Amino acid sequence: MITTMLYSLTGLILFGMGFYTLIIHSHPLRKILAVNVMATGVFLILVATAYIPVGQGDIDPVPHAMVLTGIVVSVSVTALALIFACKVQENSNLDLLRKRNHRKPMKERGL
Amino acid sequence: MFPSDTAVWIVFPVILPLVAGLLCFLFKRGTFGIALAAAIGNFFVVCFLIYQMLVYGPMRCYIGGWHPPLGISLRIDGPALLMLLMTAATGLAVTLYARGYFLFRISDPLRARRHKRQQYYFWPLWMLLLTGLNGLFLSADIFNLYVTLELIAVSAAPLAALSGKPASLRASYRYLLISLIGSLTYLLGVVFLYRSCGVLDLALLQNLAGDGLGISTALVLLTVGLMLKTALVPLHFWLPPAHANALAPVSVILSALVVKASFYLLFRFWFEIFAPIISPSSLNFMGTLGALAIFWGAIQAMRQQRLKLMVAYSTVSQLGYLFVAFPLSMFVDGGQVWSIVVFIALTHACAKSAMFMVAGNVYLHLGHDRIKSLKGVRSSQPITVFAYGIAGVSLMGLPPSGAFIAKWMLLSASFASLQYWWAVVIAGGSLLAMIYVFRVMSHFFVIPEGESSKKNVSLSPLLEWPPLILALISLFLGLISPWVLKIVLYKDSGLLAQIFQGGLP
Amino acid sequence: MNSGQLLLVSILLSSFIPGIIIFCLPEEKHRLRTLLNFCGSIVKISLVLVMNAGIYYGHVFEIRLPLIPGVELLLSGDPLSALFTTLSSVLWLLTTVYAVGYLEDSPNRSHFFGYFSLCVTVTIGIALAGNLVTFLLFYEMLTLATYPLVIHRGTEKSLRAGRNYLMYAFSGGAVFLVAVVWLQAIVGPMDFSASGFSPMYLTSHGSVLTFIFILLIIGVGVKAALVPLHGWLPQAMVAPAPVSALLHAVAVVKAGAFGIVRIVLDVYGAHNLLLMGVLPLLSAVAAFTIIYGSVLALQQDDLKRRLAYSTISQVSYIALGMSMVDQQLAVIGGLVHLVHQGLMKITLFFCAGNLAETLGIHRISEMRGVARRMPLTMAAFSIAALGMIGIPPTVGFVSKWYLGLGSLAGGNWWLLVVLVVSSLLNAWYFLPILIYAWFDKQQGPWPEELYVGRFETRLMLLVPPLVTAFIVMAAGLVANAQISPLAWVRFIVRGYTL
Amino acid sequence: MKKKWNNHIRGRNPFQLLFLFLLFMLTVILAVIFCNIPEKSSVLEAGIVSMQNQSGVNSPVTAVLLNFRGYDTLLEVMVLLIAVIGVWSLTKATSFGNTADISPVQLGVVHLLTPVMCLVAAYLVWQGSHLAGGAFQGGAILGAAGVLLLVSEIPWTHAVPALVLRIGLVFGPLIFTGIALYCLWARGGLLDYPTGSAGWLILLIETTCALSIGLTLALLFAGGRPDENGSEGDIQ
Repeated sequence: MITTMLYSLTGLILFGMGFYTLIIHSHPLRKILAVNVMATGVFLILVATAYIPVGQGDIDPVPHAMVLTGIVVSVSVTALALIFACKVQENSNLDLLRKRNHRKPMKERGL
Repeated sequence: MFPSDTAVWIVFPVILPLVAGLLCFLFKRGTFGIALAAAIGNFFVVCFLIYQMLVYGPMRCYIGGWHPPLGISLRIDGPALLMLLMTAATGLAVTLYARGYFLFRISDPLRARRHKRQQYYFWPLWMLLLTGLNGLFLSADIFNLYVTLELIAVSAAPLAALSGKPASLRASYRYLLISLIGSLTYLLGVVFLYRSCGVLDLALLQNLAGDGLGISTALVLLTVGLMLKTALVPLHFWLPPAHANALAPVSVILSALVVKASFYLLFRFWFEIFAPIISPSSLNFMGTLGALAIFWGAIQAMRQQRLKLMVAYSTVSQLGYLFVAFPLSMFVDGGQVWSIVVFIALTHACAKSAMFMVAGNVYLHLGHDRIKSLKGVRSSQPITVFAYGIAGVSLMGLPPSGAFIAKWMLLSASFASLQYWWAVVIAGGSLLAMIYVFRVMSHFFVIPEGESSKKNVSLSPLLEWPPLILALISLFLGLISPWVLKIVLYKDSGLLAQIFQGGLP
Repeated sequence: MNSGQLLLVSILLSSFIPGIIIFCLPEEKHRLRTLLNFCGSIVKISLVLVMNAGIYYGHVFEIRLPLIPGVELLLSGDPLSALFTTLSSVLWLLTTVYAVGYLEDSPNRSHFFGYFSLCVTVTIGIALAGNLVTFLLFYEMLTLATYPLVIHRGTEKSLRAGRNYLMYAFSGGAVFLVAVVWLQAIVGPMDFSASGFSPMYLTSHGSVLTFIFILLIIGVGVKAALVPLHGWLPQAMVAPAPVSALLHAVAVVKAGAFGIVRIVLDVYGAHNLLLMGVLPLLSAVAAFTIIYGSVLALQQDDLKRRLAYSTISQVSYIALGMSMVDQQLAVIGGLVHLVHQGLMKITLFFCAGNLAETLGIHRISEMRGVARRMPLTMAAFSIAALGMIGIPPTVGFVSKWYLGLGSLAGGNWWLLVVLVVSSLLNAWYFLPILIYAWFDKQQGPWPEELYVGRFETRLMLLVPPLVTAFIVMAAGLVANAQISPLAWVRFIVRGYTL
Repeated sequence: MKKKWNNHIRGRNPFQLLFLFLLFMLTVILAVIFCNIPEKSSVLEAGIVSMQNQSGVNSPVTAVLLNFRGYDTLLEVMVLLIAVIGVWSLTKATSFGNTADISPVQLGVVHLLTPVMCLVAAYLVWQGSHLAGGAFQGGAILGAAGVLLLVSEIPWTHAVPALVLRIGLVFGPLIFTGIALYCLWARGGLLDYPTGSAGWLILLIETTCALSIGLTLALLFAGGRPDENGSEGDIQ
């Protein structure tokens, strides 16, 4: 029972951290990574709910299937978001990989 | 239960566009033919389903033969079928319009290659978006709804970015991020729900939805996620740039259909699954957000200089009406909660798609859509301006449009429940709508003094007739309202009726 | 679909179908368009006469189209609607003749005549409406049908006038919608009936029903140009002459006045209104509008603006008549003024259009000695002007006479004072025009001599004002005969227990 | 004037601190609520154990994934395909460097490793029916192999004609839909596998989907549509 509690707690904290980074930072790469962290948090909670010590301790497979689907979906969306970020950067003549682009006014940063 | 052979048709609205999408991506030629066949097939299947539902009543189809706690079930009842009909009708019109739009675009040799590429990638994305929409309206499993929402989001973002302009790329990137956050919040809500109920099927959830803390937080998370996707006012900032900068057929799809899908879910959760634990104060909160949306969207729409942005902001405003229906739905005479929402959604879908098609035609003809310099469009494109007029009128809720019937129900509900402020909101909203609709109309009617009014520009019938037909449908929806109401009444009586008798305190 | 229903539908369609066909006609098909217009109006007049005969002998004409529970569209032919239908169809024929002559070579006439026919269809719809919902339906569609007519010229001025017109009309429409729904929420779905809703609602919802009455009057008053809501009328003068004739004599203003009649007689009923005691408010507003309209008409030098302000004051006679609903004579006076004012006003606008079209005269100061150049037009103008003042042989005298008798019988003498003062004011702003026209000499050339021919102006422009002037005289002389508007109004009022 | 509230340098501005605090409280509340949701023995879990034998596969996760909730997986595979279509509609594939500056060691490793990865992928797909594994895991390994080939600039990877790529991408979903429709026709229910043949049907779906998913992931890494200089070149 403790392990479920522990995993769900870490999952929720991951979700919170991802959400915070997503809202605060405006660099496109950080945002996409933050979304991944949030997704991992949710999947961790899902996995935690799967572990149900029912007598012989076998695992409830439905959350596992949901996690699998979730992971595939988040992979495809992340790929699309990265390509989007590249195209947006390409047009707003700003270097995606340069770590600090905060000196430019908000408008020019592309978001 | 139900003769299993009749339930086999429920699956086709999903499978048809799915196969069409795959084939459109595979072949380079004949993609329009496949898409048109799928759209027409989808329309006829939905009509057949409506006929079947009227005969057999609401029906369920268990995919893979596994019954709910284990497998996924698709369900058709009154509101779901009307939403499917809306998607099918608007989808067919959009398919035809897009064909005309791309033919016109490809005809000028300057950027023919780019437009050919846009056309090639439009069809598969549009068909798979249609699959997601039909899947969402049919599905009765909460995780499957997450997958369909994701299907819609992933196919809508590249569609919005198809025009390739920097503005539309940035807008659709932000749209993708926002809908991603919405989906994750929705998924978290699903996790909470699964943890507390252990079941994923909507009907079973309906049974188990006690008033535990876990379930109400699940509802809050689901609502926040879906509100993000429906662009309710505080979270609406991504909608206008995304819808305005997209290609004309794409902005039609986004504004008329995609936004409604997440609203449909929200309404179904609030008024069917979690009905027992909904408190009047939360309903009034949603109503005030709706009122805020009506006024904020209308004021912004009046200030826009570009036609497509104006129409996009009017979407934000019209969505407000859908949310004002939350507190009033309980007091509708005849007791059907869904009737107001269905009427507003159907009228808005037809009228808004007609408006965006008109904006597209104007853009194709004039090369820009600045409202100030829309002179002489009436003489050069009479049918388009006529369609805009009718769409504007039915959007405002003048009789005999469907929105008039919805406004009538809203007003009588607000008077029956002695909540007069809703009446003021609704009347004020339709007045504001009049202002921003007729502001553009008057610019259309200005006859340019300089050159004589240009001869009719020969736009292809594919560009001119779909908006007119959609506008006429939205205008005369009021006259066929008895049949629409008859269909809406067919709710999935099954488990829902008994629980729902109590309704709200 | 019995014969009565078929008749009602065909009355509506007889101008709707030509309208739709005209919309699709290319610009150069003049003769076909005129032909369509004429047979449409002739068919409509004949059908309306058949319906009037049926109504006179007590036949019931009714079509119901249920929409949602509690809301159904109802078209019914009762004596009151027959009055307004006859007026509209007759004047539509004359205005069509006039418009064909007036718009001889102007651009996009298909649009004009298309919206023209739609406008008349909607006016007939308003006349035939059997309950408040149907009335609201056609009332809102009237704004849409007349807006393109008001901005037909496409100039910046006409667009501003159109925007103003829409602002007033749609705000009125929104108030009217809220009031109708509120009334139905309290009283439940009801059709127009001789005595209105049952008095038992008064005890429980007295004050709310009064507030709803005020809202209804405001909603309808916008189109009936009651004072605070009349701003759009003078500005709508920028439209071409047949449109201003149609707007002021047949369609928009009359629809507003007809709305007031319906609300007072058929929705609330005389008995309820007396109990609620809201009638003095209506008579006060009507009286104020009459005086205010006449005073403003005095200061206008532009002929059409003066006629517009005189319309504002004249239409309030009908409201005045309705405000004394307990006096049968006053109600007769108000109702018959509905018809008479239409006839007189359309003659005045036809003549103003003729002057503008043939001699380019827009201002009264330019009308010195115009009667020598255009005797027939000015003769029609004078007959109508005298009618407006209320000189005996004309119809104007008949309606003012009944209104005076009604106000005396009701004991509110101050209304008689209002009638007399307004007649004096009418004289004050109409007689100078006649004096300028008949007894002054012409100073300098006419602004722009557009037409010189055998007759003073094109025949199509000359005949309609003469016909309406003749009717103004004839209806006044044979007021007591069987077929005159007065007789029909007496037949209507007999149906109500006042 | 140096901007005081610069959100990248260490000093957080007050709004962010407030937001951080709010978010922290929200997370704690959610965690507390989540943890004391009453323990609910899953109705589903019991059902799966009893239906296990009819699903044609022994691993419960694969049974749920492909049999009980096969419809989810069908839509999910479509999501992957849409991602590729979206990426292709946005950009062209990045132009590859020349093979000269790839060190021979890497080439050697690649030639050694790729077949092994394919083998492992096949094994994973085969093992999916009774142990953890299946289409997605196999597809991931194949995708990794594809990425390896792309990174090491193997010449034939650029020369693959677009049509072949498209067929590869669509092959998996098309087969999956085909089988679903076959079941619809045979048993009157979508994805209602005929008794007895559920096992090998699922295996067929898994292998085809693994191939398509592998190709999808590789093309997502390539990051754009292949240049169409070969064929009629109308789609660039």
